[in-house]
Amino acid sequence: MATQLLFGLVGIILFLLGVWSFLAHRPLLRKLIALNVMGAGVFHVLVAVAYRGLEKTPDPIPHALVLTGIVVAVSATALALTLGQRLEHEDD
Amino acid sequence: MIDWLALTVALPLLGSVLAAAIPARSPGIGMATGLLTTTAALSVGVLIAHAGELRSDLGGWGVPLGIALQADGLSGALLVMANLVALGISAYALGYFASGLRRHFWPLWLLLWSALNALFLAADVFNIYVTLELLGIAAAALGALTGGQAAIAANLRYLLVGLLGSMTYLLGVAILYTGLGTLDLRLAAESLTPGPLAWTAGALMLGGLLLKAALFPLHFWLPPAHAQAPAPVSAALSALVVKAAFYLVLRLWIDLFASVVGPGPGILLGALGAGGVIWGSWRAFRSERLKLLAAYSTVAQVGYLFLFFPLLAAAALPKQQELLGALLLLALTHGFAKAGLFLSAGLLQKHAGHDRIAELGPAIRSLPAVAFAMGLAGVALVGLPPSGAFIAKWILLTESFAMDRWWWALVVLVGTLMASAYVFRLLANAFGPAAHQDAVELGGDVQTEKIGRMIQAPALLMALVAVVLLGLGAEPLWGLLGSSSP
Amino acid sequence: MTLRHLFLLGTLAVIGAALAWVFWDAVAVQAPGRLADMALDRVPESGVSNPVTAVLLNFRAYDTLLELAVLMAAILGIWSTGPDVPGFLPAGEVLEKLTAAIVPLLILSAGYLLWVGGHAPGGAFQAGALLGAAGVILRLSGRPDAGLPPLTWLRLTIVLGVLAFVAAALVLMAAGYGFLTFPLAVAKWVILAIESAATLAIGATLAAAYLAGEPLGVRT
Amino acid sequence: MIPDNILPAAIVLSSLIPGLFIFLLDEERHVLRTVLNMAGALGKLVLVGLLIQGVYEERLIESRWTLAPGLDLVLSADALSVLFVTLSTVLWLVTTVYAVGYLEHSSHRSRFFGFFSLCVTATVGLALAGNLLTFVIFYEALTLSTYPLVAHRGTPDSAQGARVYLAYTLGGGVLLLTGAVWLRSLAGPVIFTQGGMLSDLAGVYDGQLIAIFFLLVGGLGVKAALVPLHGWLPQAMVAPAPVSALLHAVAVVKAGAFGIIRVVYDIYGVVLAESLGLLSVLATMASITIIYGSLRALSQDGLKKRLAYSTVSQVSYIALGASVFGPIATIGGVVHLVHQGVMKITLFFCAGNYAETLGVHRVSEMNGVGRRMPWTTLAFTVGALGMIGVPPVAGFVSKWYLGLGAAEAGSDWVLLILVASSLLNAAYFFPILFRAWLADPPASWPEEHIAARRLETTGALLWPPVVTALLALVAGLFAAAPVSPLEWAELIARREYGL
Repeated sequence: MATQLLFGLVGIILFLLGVWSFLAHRPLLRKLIALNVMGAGVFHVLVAVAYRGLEKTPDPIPHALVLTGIVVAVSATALALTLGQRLEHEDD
Repeated sequence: MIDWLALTVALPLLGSVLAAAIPARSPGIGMATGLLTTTAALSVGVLIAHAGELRSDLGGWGVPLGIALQADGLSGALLVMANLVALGISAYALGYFASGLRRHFWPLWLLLWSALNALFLAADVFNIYVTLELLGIAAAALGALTGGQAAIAANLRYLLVGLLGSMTYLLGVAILYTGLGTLDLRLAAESLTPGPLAWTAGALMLGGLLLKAALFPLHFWLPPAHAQAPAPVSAALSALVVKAAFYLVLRLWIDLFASVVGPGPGILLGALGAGGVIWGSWRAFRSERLKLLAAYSTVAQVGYLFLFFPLLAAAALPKQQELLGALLLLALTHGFAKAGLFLSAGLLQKHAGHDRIAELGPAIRSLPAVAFAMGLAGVALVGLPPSGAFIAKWILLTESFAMDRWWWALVVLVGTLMASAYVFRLLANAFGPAAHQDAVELGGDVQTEKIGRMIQAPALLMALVAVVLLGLGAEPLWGLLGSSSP
Repeated sequence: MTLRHLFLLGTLAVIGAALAWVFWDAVAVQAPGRLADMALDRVPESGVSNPVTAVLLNFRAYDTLLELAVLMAAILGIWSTGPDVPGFLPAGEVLEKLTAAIVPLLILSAGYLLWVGGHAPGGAFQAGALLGAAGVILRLSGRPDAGLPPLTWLRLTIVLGVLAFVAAALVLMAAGYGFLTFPLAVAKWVILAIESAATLAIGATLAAAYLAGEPLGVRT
Repeated sequence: MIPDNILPAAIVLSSLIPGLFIFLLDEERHVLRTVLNMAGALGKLVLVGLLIQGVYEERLIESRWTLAPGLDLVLSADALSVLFVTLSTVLWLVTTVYAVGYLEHSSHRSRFFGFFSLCVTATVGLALAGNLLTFVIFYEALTLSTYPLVAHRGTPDSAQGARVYLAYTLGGGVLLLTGAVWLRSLAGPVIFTQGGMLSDLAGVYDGQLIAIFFLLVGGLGVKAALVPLHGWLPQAMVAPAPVSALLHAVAVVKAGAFGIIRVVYDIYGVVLAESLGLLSVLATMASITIIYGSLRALSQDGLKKRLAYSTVSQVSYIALGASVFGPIATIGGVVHLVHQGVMKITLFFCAGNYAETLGVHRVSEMNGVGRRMPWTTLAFTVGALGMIGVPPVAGFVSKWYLGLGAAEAGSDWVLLILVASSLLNAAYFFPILFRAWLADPPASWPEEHIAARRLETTGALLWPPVVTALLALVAGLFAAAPVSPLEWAELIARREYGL
């Protein structure tokens, strides 16, 4: 229970840090990193939910969700980075 | 056994794979896939009309272990609309894109199509997240297709804001799963009880989706993204992508949250909708570019859809069905009309070489079918008879008077006048000096392109559907929703 | 720190407190336990023995299919923005040697992870990530194509995951099974085939994404 | 022959379908276009004949189509709708002939005749509307189909006129819509019923009913050009003459006036309207409009402008008839719907002829036109005398019944209004007649387009005003004949008052 809470609370803090950074900073790269931090936060929460104590096998479903979520986040990040780069390149 | 629900998702996926692998053949593959997918979607529509509801347990596991697809009258009607509009956009895109962009357009477009169908059929809250991302990524990539700096900037912003929305939504899903132990919508609805969990999950999930649905004041990303995209993509973004996000809000609202959160949130959504109607209409009226006008008009139209929420929450069951039918009719009408408007705008832009409203007169006059399509689409956007939007607004107005909530009616009426103002500011250009003078004026522009007849057909057809078919033939919609009203 | 920032911080702090409380409350219920037990119980019917792989490739295979589509959308989107950006200078001797040692190792590990995913932690995504990393290393060490095949073949590779998935599902549907239903007798092999295709697709996509554009082979 | 549940729909479709085909025609196919136009107009006339017979026999003639649960599009025929349908159909036929002649060489003819047909479709639809929803639908459709006609010329002037027209009519449409949905929320489906359908609500919702009445009349008053909602009408004069003829005589202003009759008699019922005190307010508004329109007409030099203000004034006779309690005034108001239409269309045709043939647009240019164009001027004279109320032209009959009705109801001040307005009518029409007949023609006309040969102008322009002038005479001379407008108006009044 305590482990779960610790992980979950860290996840929530990470998520909010991401939100803060997304809203407070203008540069697109920072926003993108902020989004990934938010994602990491959500994944923490999911991993925390999966934990069922050391004696029991963890819930495999949140684990699968996290894996899927990571790939999705990577994909979006890759596209965003490329778009951002096209912007910079055509600036100069 | 043929699983039509799954086919509407799988066929465009397969088409996209083929179009990506064989770029030279992508238009042919895309069009064939579009026809097959639309057939599958129509089959779903027909099956719903007979059976009322379809559900398919993918993998045969059943919920909560597996993922289900489901379609009822609401999602079925939107699915059919989305596929018909997408087919029209495809036919238009055949003639619209220069050869360099074709190979990029088709595979992404089919992925977008697949994501739309998947969203309308989704019954699993996590699956909705994955599908939203597919939709968002494909949409942003398509929106940036022209490669202009403004287009890239607008669509990068769109992508990032979309990610913010889906991350927020995903946290809501995580919380919901923590509390309920299921991801299936129907099972979640059975076990969700009023309380902090419902509030928090609802706020996060709906909040994230509202950002994607561009509800005022979360609409700021929409106008530049929709105005900068190539016309067929703008049409899809405004008519379908926003609609899909709205559908999810509605679905979650009806199935999950409306009964456990009290009347406050419904009123809040209605109030924000009202803000969207007024602000969107005003900005549309002030826009100097046609596509920006159309984009702001989407902000206003989304606002109208949200005006139904407080009434839905307060209405008793038979009235609720009537209102839901009207809401559906409004969404369908807007889908067809807005697609028609954007496709027309694209043709004018091609023909005139720009989309500055004040100087579009000669182009509009030399393309009467396009002018007509724009006129019809405008009639539907204002909500004048005989369009489907008129029927929908009539019901909305009547019910808001009947339920002593006339202030919602006031918003609709003011919005109607404002919409007339921006639509007819545009249409006034259709009247001007005799044809030969226009030819001189147009000929002076080197960017002018000849517009064939075939590419004008989709815009006109969609505008006609919005005004004639949905205006005069909408009654079966209520049957589809299982209404028992006489 | 402006007033706006302070306001934002305050709001986020309140939201955070609320979220923490709700999470605390919800965790105590242990609601997901039942579903976890059900999933673990039915792993033997899935054709694999690693529960996470069972969820990913069978129970919730539909999610995974769409996730592969997301990956495909991203790379197609990246390609639509224009040709790839120029690579790095060729590596020095030390890096070259290191690369020559590491890349085969990565590929080998990927193969291992792919195979082991059936019964222990591992699987297509981990394996694909290693392949992608191999591509990134190659690119960093001066191979402009990141070791990827020519564009025509690369196109086939990046769609391979979705193709295998959809094809398997449609073929089985034609044979009378439900969409994404893998009969137990063949489930193991179907899953392995899909995973292999997905590994290649993921690896190629990640490496190709690193090129930040369509590798048309034209250098300016 | 044609089943009674199809006939009303067929009447609406008889102009809609040709109209849609006309849109698709190439600009140069004018023979086919004229054939389509005439086929639609004549076909509609035949169908209306069948309708008249059916209503006379008191058969239930109704087409119904469900738009949404509880929302029906209903086209049905009663005595009042038949009157308006017949008027529109006959005048459409004449105007089509005139428009074909008038627009001989202008551009965008397919667009013009397409919207022209849609405009008549909308008019006939709202005439046959069996409930308020249907009425609102066709009322808005009328706005939409007339807007392109007003804007047709494409000049800055016409763009301005069209913009003003649209602003007024769409604004009016929103008022009407508000009243309609509010009423529906109180009373359920608002079906036009002889004697009214709101008596159940009286006494409970009086305040709301009064507010709704003013919303409805406000919305209808825009098209009926009730002061101060009349501002669009003089501006819309920039439209081509056949459009002005149609707007002023048949379609637009009549739609408003007809709607007011519907609201007073078939929604509220004249008894309820009287007891809520609505009639006297309406009568006051109508009277102010009558006097104001006439006063403004006096000072206009532009012929069409003068006719436009005359319309403002004359149409309100209809509202006045509806707002004086008693069957005789009702007869006067209803019959004026027809009489004003026939007379005013004559005047506009003539004004168009002067402009097309001689380039004469102003009253001050009209010296001696009677010698150059005697037939046109004769027709104009008949129309003008009718407007003033000189027997035996039809306008006299209307005013006679209005006056008699006012006397019967004890509203002596209405008599005063009638006398004053007739004097004013005379004051702005007689100078025109004097100039036309008695003054010497100038050496040359401002812009002579059509040389006088056997006829003073082309046949298509000449015959329509001559025919409508004859109709105005016949309607006055044979007012007592069995199928005259007056007889029909008496039938309507009998049924409304349940006599």
